[in-house]
Amino acid sequence: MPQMNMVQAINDALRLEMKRDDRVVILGEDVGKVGGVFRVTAGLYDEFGDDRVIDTPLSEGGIIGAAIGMALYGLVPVPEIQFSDFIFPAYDQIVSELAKMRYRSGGEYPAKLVIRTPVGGGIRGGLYHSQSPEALFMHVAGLKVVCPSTPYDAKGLLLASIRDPDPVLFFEPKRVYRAAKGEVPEGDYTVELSKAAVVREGNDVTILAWGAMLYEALAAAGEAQKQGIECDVVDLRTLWPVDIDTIIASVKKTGRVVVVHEAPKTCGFGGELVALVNEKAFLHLEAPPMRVTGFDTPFPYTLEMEYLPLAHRILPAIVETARY
Amino acid sequence: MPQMNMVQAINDALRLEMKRDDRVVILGEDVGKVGGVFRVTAGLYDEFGDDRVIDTPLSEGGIIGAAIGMALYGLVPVPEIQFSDFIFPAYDQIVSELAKMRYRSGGEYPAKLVIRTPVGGGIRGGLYHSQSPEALFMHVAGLKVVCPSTPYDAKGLLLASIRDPDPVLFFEPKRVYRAAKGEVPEGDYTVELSKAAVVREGNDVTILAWGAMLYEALAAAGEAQKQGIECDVVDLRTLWPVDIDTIIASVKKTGRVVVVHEAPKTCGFGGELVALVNEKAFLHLEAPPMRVTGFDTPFPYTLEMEYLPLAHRILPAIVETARY
Amino acid sequence: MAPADKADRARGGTTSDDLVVLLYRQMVLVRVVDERLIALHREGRIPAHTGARGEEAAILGAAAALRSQDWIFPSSHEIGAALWRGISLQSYAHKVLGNALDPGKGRELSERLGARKAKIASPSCVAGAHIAHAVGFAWGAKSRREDVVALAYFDRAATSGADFHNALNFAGVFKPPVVLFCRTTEASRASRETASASVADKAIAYGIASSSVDGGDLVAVLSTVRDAVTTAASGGGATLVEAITPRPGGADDPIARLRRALDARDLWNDAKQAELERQLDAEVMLAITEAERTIDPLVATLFDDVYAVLPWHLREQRALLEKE
Amino acid sequence: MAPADKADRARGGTTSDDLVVLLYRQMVLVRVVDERLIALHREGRIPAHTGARGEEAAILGAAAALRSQDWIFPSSHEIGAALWRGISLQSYAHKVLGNALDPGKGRELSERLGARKAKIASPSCVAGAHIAHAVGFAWGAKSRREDVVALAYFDRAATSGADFHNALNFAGVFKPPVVLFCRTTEASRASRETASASVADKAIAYGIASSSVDGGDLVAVLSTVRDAVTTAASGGGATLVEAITPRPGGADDPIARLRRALDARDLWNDAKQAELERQLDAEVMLAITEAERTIDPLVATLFDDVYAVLPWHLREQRALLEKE
Ligand SMILES: Cc1ncc(C[n+]2csc(CCOP(=O)(O)OP(=O)(O)O)c2C)c(N)n1
Ligand SMILES: Cc1ncc(C[n+]2csc(CCOP(=O)(O)OP(=O)(O)O)c2C)c(N)n1
Ligand SMILES: [Mg+2]
Ligand SMILES: [Mg+2]
Repeated sequence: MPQMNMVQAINDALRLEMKRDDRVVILGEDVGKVGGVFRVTAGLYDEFGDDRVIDTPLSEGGIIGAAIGMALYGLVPVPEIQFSDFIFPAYDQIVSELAKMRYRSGGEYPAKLVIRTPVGGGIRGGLYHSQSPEALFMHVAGLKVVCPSTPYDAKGLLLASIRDPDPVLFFEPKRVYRAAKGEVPEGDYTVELSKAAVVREGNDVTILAWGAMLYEALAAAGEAQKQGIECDVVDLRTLWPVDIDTIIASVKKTGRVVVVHEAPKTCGFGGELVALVNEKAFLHLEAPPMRVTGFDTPFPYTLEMEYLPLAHRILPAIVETARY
Repeated sequence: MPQMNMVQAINDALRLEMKRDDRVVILGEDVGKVGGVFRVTAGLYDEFGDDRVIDTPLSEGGIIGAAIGMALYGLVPVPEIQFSDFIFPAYDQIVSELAKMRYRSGGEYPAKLVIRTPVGGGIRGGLYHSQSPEALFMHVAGLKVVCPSTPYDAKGLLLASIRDPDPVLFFEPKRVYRAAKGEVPEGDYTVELSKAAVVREGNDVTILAWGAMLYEALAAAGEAQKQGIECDVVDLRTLWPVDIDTIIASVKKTGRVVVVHEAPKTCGFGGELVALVNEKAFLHLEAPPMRVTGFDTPFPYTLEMEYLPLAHRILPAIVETARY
Repeated sequence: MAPADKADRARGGTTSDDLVVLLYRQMVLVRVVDERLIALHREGRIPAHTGARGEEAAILGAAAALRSQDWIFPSSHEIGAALWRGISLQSYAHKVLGNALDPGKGRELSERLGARKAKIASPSCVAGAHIAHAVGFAWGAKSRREDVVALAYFDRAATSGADFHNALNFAGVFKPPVVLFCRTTEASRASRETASASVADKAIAYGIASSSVDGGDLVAVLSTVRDAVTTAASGGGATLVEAITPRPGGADDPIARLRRALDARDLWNDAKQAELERQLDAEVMLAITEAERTIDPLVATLFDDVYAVLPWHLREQRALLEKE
Repeated sequence: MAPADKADRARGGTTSDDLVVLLYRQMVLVRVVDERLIALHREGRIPAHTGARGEEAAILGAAAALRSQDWIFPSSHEIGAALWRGISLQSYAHKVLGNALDPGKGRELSERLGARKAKIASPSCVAGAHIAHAVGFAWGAKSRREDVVALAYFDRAATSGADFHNALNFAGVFKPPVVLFCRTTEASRASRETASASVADKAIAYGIASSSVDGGDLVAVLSTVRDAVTTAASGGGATLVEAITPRPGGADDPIARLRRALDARDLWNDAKQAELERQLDAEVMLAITEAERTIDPLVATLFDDVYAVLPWHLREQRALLEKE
């Protein structure tokens, strides 16, 4: 099996699906001739032409609004938003139109598209090239939200997302775009949506993480082991609808939970996960579920490594939870 | 003291503050000559003129973008968004500009404005005249979020919001715009931000609610009493930064919590409140905190009373929590 | 058979007397519907109804200029286009009541009518949001090399929004086969939406074609929009058409005006008019009465169509609601 | 004394030789800064730097056309305007490093420079967002009847966004004293942003004035923007100015061009040029070296300026971070 990084794996998935299904089109800022600022769409313009790999004006609202129209026509658009920080000019089209189209039309008009966009900090991008906006989409009924952490999952989840009947926000953890490497099968395969992966097993503490922070969770779990604490590390992979069964099974085993995410704490997905665990496994809880997250500030520039919930901030939470 | 409904109380606050502070200006769709679709700004155009009560083009993005500029000049704009469902075209200006201006400029450029907008269902408004988007703003650092439930609080909180140095989203529960009546002092007073009100006392279950749902919570608490369950009903009033001390004091007393909100459940403020209670009062919890909320669907039209978390849906949660 | 199909048969590209009379009857139908529904609302029998009085010639002229394969993207109040395309009065009456037989499943306001079988897209309450969809849809047709034109209806206020800007900019750059049809009411021209001399002038900013037409003149609208459709279908890209519509009721009333012309040529008379109005009024009343007798949508339907398949959390929420 | 102040003294509305030479020196300064910073980035000493090569005449001509009471709303890369307004090289160098002496507190990318004392607003990374702020700011001045003009810099790509549309539409309707200054690079004209014949043409859609100017010609830009400022200051409302800027380095390079003119009139020569470049380069290197020696912002500052006063949750988060 070839080794790929995440950029290559996503590129591979896009190429494969564009060959398999001629309804798939890509549009966005500099996705065509330039191949994307992170090179994720590199080569596709040459291979599929400018009818299917489309450079657009600098307007996220226009990109998503037009993509919805294309979807209504029967195409399967996979628009790229260059940085998830710039998705907000399209927020109205996403939450008022895309998310509600099937519902408001009584099921007549599903609007299917996959919005790909890089998320997360750690690349010295400052306020507007670093954010993790997943919760702002999960609160809106009708959307699915996916965030892979490995090249294998990135390809398999993207193929599953494109073939899924519902609109998907596909968040790509750009800090590990190149750093995350692994074996990726050639050809077609999917990773089922709404299935988490237990990537490390342990009986003491459950860690829920995804995207780039999965690696921090794993590093912290490794350190914790040295202190005799064994962690179950769950990579959620699909954030919504989340794989509740895997989460609850793990929590019933460990009785202790740490949630990790880059986004600000308040009203982030962490709070939702804590509430779900309370609702479904209250009597199993032996310690208060803890959240290790980005702070409730805008994303900083110089101090970004202080902002991120890195392993050294996760470890004390694991220990505190385990010893509670 | 005069009796007022909430529309009158807000109108009174606006008039008072516009007289007191000539930097205060109102802008929005039909806020001037028409006096607002809910008549909240009635009479102000005649009193203060079209320099200070400004009818704008139909563009929420333009309203907020221009208001931010006015604020930078030194005015104190109080823009109205006609329905909170239509705030999303301005979402980028609010979350990327307004919320981050002070921070990104190293404190040089606070951008102070109060965005007034009606929220909530129960007026047969369908998908786009009914939503409660508070969580979508609370997750974004830099914003304050207020939602009054009574005319007294509406006036006092609005005056406090306008005088507060930070940007405030002021959500008005339109279902009780006219139904909520009460004594409202003439003249100047404020209700401090970030202070909740315990509006009914009891030792068995804490109910956290705000806006129009406060009345449902109170009705349910009344019914619960008939079954021997005494509820502490906390009207949060300021949603963020929330009055954590009042919440935790109540939970430590009761050990049982029910959160009520109209917004969809997933990643709503309810999840955050459950997580905060876990973090700060875990050992006091005698039952899993429960959430009684809108469903994870778009807001429906015909079935809106089935969607809303009315008293008859809150009561079983209170009973279940109390008997856990 | 839908009036549009009858017309298609009668027509062959020309404006026959038959077609004009057919359209005249539809204009009267729409007026009767509007007046009847406004009266029924006053009686409290149905929700608020705005209607399109004065805009009948614009709406029907544009609809009738389309070919059977062409699509309509409505904003609001374009019920006339739906009836023209063969949606039955009965079906519309069910929608007005939002009952169990409403094809939209009681999810949206009564004047927001989409219907796949009539090639009418799902309208949004967010002013202008659909204009981008029409552009994307037509772009889809272009990229599939299929001969389909999309027409978006909107009004002057919608030109202030971001979606208008995005849609027209993308239309200029990508040249999809689309007609952007603005209904500018005489009354709205006084409002402060824009300082441009006309809406049609705005086309210059996007490098697209435009035309202005007297929106009170059915035949003129028909012919102007036919030209725009021909341009679109032959690869000429988008046209922005501005139809300025008269105040209803006066001498310029589009129905009265067309009536005078038909009378003068002996194609219509008082007796026909009286008979038509009597018949249509009876049909409307029958349809509404039947709709009033129909039950509301079943509570369980609240959860359908959020996603293609009900996920676990909506299954849980549905079970909860059904238990109550 | 800021170069702008020297110029103000020298000037009195005319374009004296002194002023032109002063501006020439500033253009050279900006070019030296850009080249040096690009080289330092290649050495890995500073973050990425784009610069504004080829746009110096446009940026400085526009800045110099403003009066001392006028405000600048920058997009990015307009460091030249900041230096013109008296921001020191040293202060800018601290910003480039994002260190503890960066007045922006290390929160934003190095080319996003605002400064209240220089009357330069806080720039956003979101393309075009600030154009609406400039309009609102100028509107504020107008409503306070104060003689202040705002100038927004942006580039052609920003015209595709919603904020451009909103800003220009509001500018047309409310006639604030604002200059909307588009830097259109020769290179960007080939990109698919718009099908309009020019950016200047877009003014027609908003009923505002416009002009086009050779952005490689300092004196032409100065005089065109002065006219726009005069129009604005005398109640004539907004002007959209499009400055088309040449590719840098070639025969049209704005610095080379101005140099030829000055040489021809004996206002400049090779010796002066060599001396100036040597001196400026030394100043830049000194400033950067000094900035490199300065520590990062203190960790606790991460939480400042989110709100005017630290709320409880940020106090908690700060304590947590400081504990680690
Ligand atoms: C984005 C958005 N903001 C606000 C509204 C609420 N709204 C509906 S109609 C309207 C006034 C403009 O309508 P206009 O076309 O001038 O009047 P109509 O023809 O509908 O009577 C407003 C503000 C909306 N539908 N969409
Ligand atoms: C709303 C928004 N979307 C995307 C971006 C990312 N972005 C920055 S520059 C750029 C390309 C357009 O820049 P242009 O002015 O043509 O090039 P420049 O002059 O900056 O080299 C893009 C897409 C942005 N800053 N803002
Ligand atoms: Mg209208
Ligand atoms: Mg540029």
